[in-house]
Amino acid sequence: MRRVYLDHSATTPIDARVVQAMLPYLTETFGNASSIHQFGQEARAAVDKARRQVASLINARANEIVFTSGGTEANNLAIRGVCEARQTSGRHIITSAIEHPSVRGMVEYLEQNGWTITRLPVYDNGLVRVDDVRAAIRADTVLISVMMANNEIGTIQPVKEIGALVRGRRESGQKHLSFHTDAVQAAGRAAIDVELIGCDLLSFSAHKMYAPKGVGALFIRRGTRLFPQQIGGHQERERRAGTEPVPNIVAFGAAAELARQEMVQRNEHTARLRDRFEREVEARIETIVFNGDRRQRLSHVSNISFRFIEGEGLLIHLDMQGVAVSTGSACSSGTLEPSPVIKALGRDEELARGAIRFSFGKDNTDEDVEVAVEAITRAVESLRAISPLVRESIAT
Amino acid sequence: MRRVYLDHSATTPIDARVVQAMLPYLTETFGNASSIHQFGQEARAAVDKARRQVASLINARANEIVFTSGGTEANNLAIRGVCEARQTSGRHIITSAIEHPSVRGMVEYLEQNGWTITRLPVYDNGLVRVDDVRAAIRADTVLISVMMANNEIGTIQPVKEIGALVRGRRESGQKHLSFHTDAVQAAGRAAIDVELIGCDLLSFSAHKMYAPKGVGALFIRRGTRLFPQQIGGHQERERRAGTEPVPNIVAFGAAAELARQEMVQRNEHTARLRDRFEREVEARIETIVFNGDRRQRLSHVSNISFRFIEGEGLLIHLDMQGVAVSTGSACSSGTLEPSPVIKALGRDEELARGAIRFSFGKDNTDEDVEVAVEAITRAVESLRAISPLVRESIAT
Amino acid sequence: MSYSDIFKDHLANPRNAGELPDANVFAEETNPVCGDRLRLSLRVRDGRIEAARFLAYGCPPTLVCGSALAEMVEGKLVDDAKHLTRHDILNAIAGLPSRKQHAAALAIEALRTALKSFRV
Amino acid sequence: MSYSDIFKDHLANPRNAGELPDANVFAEETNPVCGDRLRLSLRVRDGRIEAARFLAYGCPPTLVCGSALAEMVEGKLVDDAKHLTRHDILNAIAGLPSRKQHAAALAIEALRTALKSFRV
Ligand SMILES: Cc1ncc(COP(=O)(O)O)c(C=O)c1O
Ligand SMILES: Cc1ncc(COP(=O)(O)O)c(C=O)c1O
Repeated sequence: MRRVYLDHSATTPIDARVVQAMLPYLTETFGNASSIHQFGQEARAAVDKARRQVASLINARANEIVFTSGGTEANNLAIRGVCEARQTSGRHIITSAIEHPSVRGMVEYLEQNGWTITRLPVYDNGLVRVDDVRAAIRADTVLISVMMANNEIGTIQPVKEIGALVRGRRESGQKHLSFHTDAVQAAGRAAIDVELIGCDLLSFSAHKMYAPKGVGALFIRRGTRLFPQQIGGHQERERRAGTEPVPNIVAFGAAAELARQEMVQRNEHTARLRDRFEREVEARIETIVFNGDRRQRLSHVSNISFRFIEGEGLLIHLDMQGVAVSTGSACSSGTLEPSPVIKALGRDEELARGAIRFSFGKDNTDEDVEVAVEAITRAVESLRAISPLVRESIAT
Repeated sequence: MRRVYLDHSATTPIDARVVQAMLPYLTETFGNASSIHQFGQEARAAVDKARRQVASLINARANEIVFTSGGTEANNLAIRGVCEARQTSGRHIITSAIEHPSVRGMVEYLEQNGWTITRLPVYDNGLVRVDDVRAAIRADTVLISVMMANNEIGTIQPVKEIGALVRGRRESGQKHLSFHTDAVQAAGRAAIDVELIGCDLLSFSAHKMYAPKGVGALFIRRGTRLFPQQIGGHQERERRAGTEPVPNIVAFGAAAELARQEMVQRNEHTARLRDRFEREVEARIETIVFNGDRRQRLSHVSNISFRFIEGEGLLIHLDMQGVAVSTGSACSSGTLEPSPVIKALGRDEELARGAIRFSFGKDNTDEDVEVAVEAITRAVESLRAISPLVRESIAT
Repeated sequence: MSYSDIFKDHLANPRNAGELPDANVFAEETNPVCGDRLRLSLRVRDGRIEAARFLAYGCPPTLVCGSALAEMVEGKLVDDAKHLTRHDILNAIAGLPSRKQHAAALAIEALRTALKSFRV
Repeated sequence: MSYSDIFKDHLANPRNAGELPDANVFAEETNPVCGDRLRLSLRVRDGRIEAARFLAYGCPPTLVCGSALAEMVEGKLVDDAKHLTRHDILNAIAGLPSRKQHAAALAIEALRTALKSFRV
C-alpha cells in the first residue's frame, strides 16, 4: 500500500543530507563539547558551527541561541525563565487563546502560582488583533507570549506589530516587558528575522524542519534577563546545563541551513499541493468548513472540519488507507476533548470534533494529493453513512 | 598519531551496534510517537521496547521509567520535582559533599529558596558513612540525594544501606521521605537493582554507556509523588512533556541491553587495564597520590594527583601526545577552581589542582595503556622540570 | 491507542448500518460527557429480533460498538439479547483500552432502552 | 579554550627553563587568587640581561607566559626590558582568552620586580 504522510506539522522525516551531516558525530567524532582535549574541541567546533547556522535562519547572533531538548523546553524556559527573573516588576502575562500546550500549560502553572493571565481571543479567523494586545498591556505586564504560527490551523499572527508595540512600551519606560513568540511551526517555513519582529525570545525545534527530534533552540536577545531552568553545568553560557547533544545539534544546524536556502521553493511546492488539495476536497465533499484564515497562514497546512462526523474515526479510516493526518495537535491526542484551538474560533462542538489537519511537506507529490483526496472522499462517505446527524440535518 | 581516549567518564563513543539500531529511526521510521496513525504507532512501539530495555538494566518496571534529555535533566527533575511535591511536609534535604553539579546546583537553588541542606562529608576515601546519614535525618527531611558512584574518583557509595535506612524510616511513619541516587556514572558499569537499593528515584544517562548524548532517564518508583518540570503535553504519562526523541531513545534501549549482557566482561576488561595502568604509573612516577577508595570504586576510573604540577597543563601536554584525559568533571572544566571533589577528600590545594581522571572504556587496549603511561611520564617530567615547587620540596 | 484488526474491520466495513424502514423498536442514547450518540432500530417479531440497524456519531469505539451490537443481536431472541453485557461487546471487538470502554456501555444502554417494553 | 600552536609549542618545549646558577637577580610572584607562581632568575651585566631562566607552577597560560618572557628578555638591554608590557607577551604567544590574561600580567610583574633595582 502506498503510504502518504500528511502530518508534517507533527513531525517531519529527516532529510538524507541532514543524516549525512550528523553521522560523523554518531561515529568517530564523539567527544563531549565541554572537554578540553582534541576530542572535545572537535565537538565544540561542530556545535559552534551549528549555532551559527541556526542563528542565521532567524537573523540572530550565535551567542543569542541556546540549544534545548526541543520546542517544549524552549517555550518552558522562555516563560518560566523570564517570569522568575521579572516577578518583582509584576506578575501579569498576556497570551493568546490558541497557544501550544507547552505555552498554555506553563502559563496555567504560573496562574496557579498567583500570576494574572490575559488570554486574547482569536475571532473566527484564528488571528490575534494588535488592538487587543495594546489594550491588554498593564503596568505590571512582564511578558507577552503570542505564537508566530499556530500548530493546528497555521494562522500567522501579527508578531511584527506586537514587537513594535512592545518596543514602544519599553522606550516609554516599561523596561521589564518582554515579548516571546513560539515559532516552532513557523521556523523553516516562514521567513523569520528577529530584528524585524522585535521579539526578545523565540522558540523553535529541529524536528519540524527535517532534522531529528530531541533538539530545539531558544533565541534570547542580548540583554534579556532570564533564570536558567536546567541547572548544574556551564554549558550554553550558564543558561542551560547538560551535556550538549552534539549529533542532534549538528543535524539542526544542517537542517537550518537547508531550510534557509530552500525555503522559497519548499513553500511554493507545499502551497501548490495544499491549494490543489483544498480545491479538490471542496469540489468532492459537501458541508465542510475550512478553519482559520486562509490567506494569513503557513503554506503547508490545511485544517478542515467535516460536518456530521468525528475526527478520530476519519483519521483511523485514512490510516487504514495509508494516509497519515492528525486531529488537532499531536500533543493533545490521547485525550477526548475536542481541540481548544478550533473551539476558540467559535465553532460548535460538532465542527470542533470533526476537524482534521492536513500538513504537507517538501517531499509530497501530486500523486500524494490524489491518493489522499480519494481516501478522504471514501472515508467521509462511509462515516456519514452511519451518522445519525446527517439525517437530522436533512430533516431540518 | 595514535589517539588514546581515556575520558569515558565524560562521554563514550557510540557502539556501532547502537548506531545500527537507531538508524532506521533517523530514516524511514520517523513518526512522532504521539501520533495515532501507523507512522506514530511504529515510533510508539520502538519507544515502548526501549523503555523495557532501559528498565531491565536497573530491574525496574517499564512504567517507572521517564525519558529525559540526559542525566542533568533527570537529576533536576528528581530533586525539584520531589521537593515541590513535598514542601508542605518539610524543607530539609540531605546530600553529599561530592555530588555532580546538576545535583549540587539544584540543591543550592533550593537552599536559596529557603530549604535547609545537610551536606555529608566523604572523609579521605571519598565515601559517605551510613551513620552520618542516619544522624542527619530529621522529621522534616523530605529528600536524601546521594550519588551511586562519583564522576571524578569513581567511589561507590553505600546506597543499599541508605535505601534500607530510608525504608525503615518510612515504615515507622516518615512517609514523605524519598531517596534519590544519581547513577549516571554507575549505570552500565555496576549492577543496579532498584529493589535491592531501595531507592525511589534513580538518574542515568545514555551517553555514558555507548549511546548518543541527548537522552537519559529517571526511574520513579510507583507511588512516588513528583511535580513535572517540563510542562505541556501528555508524553511520559504526564511526567515529562515534549516530543520524545525516538532515535535517541531507541539507541538508549539498545545500549542498555548490550550493557546488561556485556557488563561482566566490560568490567573485567577495564579493571585489568586500569589496574595495570596504575601499577605502571606508580612504578615510573614519584610522588603521586591516588584519590578515592581504591577498592570501593567503579572498575574503569583512576584519579591521580601529581605533586608539584597543575592538572590542566598535564592535560594539554597529554592531548598534544594524543591522549585524552580530564581534570575533574568535564562539566566543571572552563572554570579555574580546583575540583571540589578532591578538596572534599581533605587534600591540599596543590593536590586538588594536580588531579587527573583517567577513565577507561570497553574498546581500550593494552597498547593504549602503554602509550598513555609513556606520555604521562614524559609530560610529568617536563612539567616538573619547570616547577618551582619541586626544588622547594627537595630543600625541605 | 492501537486498535485490533476486528475493530478496524468494523470501522471500515460497518455491519448493519442504517435505519430499518419497517422497524418497530427504536432507541437512541447519548453520552452526556462527550456527546457520542448511538441510534438503534430493530424489527422484533414473535420474541425474536429479525433485523437490527445502527447509526452512530462519535469516537471510533462508539461506531464500532454500534456495529458489533447490531450484528450480534440480529436473529437473537429478545430474552437472550436482554442478557448481553458490555463484556460481550468488548469480546466481540477484541477489547478496548479502559478509557474507551464507556462506548460498550453506551451500546448496551441503547439495547436495554430498546428492549425495555418487552417483558422478560 | 583552544590554544594557538605557538602556545602549545611553548608548553611542550619550554624555553629557558630552570634556574641560573650564577644569577644575580631573582624575582618570584604569586597570583593571590589562584596560587599560580612564576620565578625568574636573570644574569645581568653591563645593563644587559645576558641570561634568563624561569620556573612556573599553575595553569598553562602561566607556564607559557613564563617561557615566552624568559625567551624574550634574554639578550635585551635592561632599559628596553623595562618597557615590555602584557601585550608584548600576549603577542608573542598569539593571544589568550580574556579570562586567562592575568597570566601575562603575572609575568610582567615578575619582570618589573626583578628589574626594579636598576634605575632607568
Ligand atoms: C507550536 C508548537 N510549539 C511547541 C511545540 C513543541 O515542540 P517539541 O515537539 O519540539 O517539544 C510544537 C510541537 O508539537 C508546536 O507545534
Ligand atoms: C555523576 C553525573 N551525574 C550527572 C551527569 C550529567 O549527565 P548528562 O551529561 O547526561 O547531562 C554526569 C555527566 O557528566 C555525571 O557524571
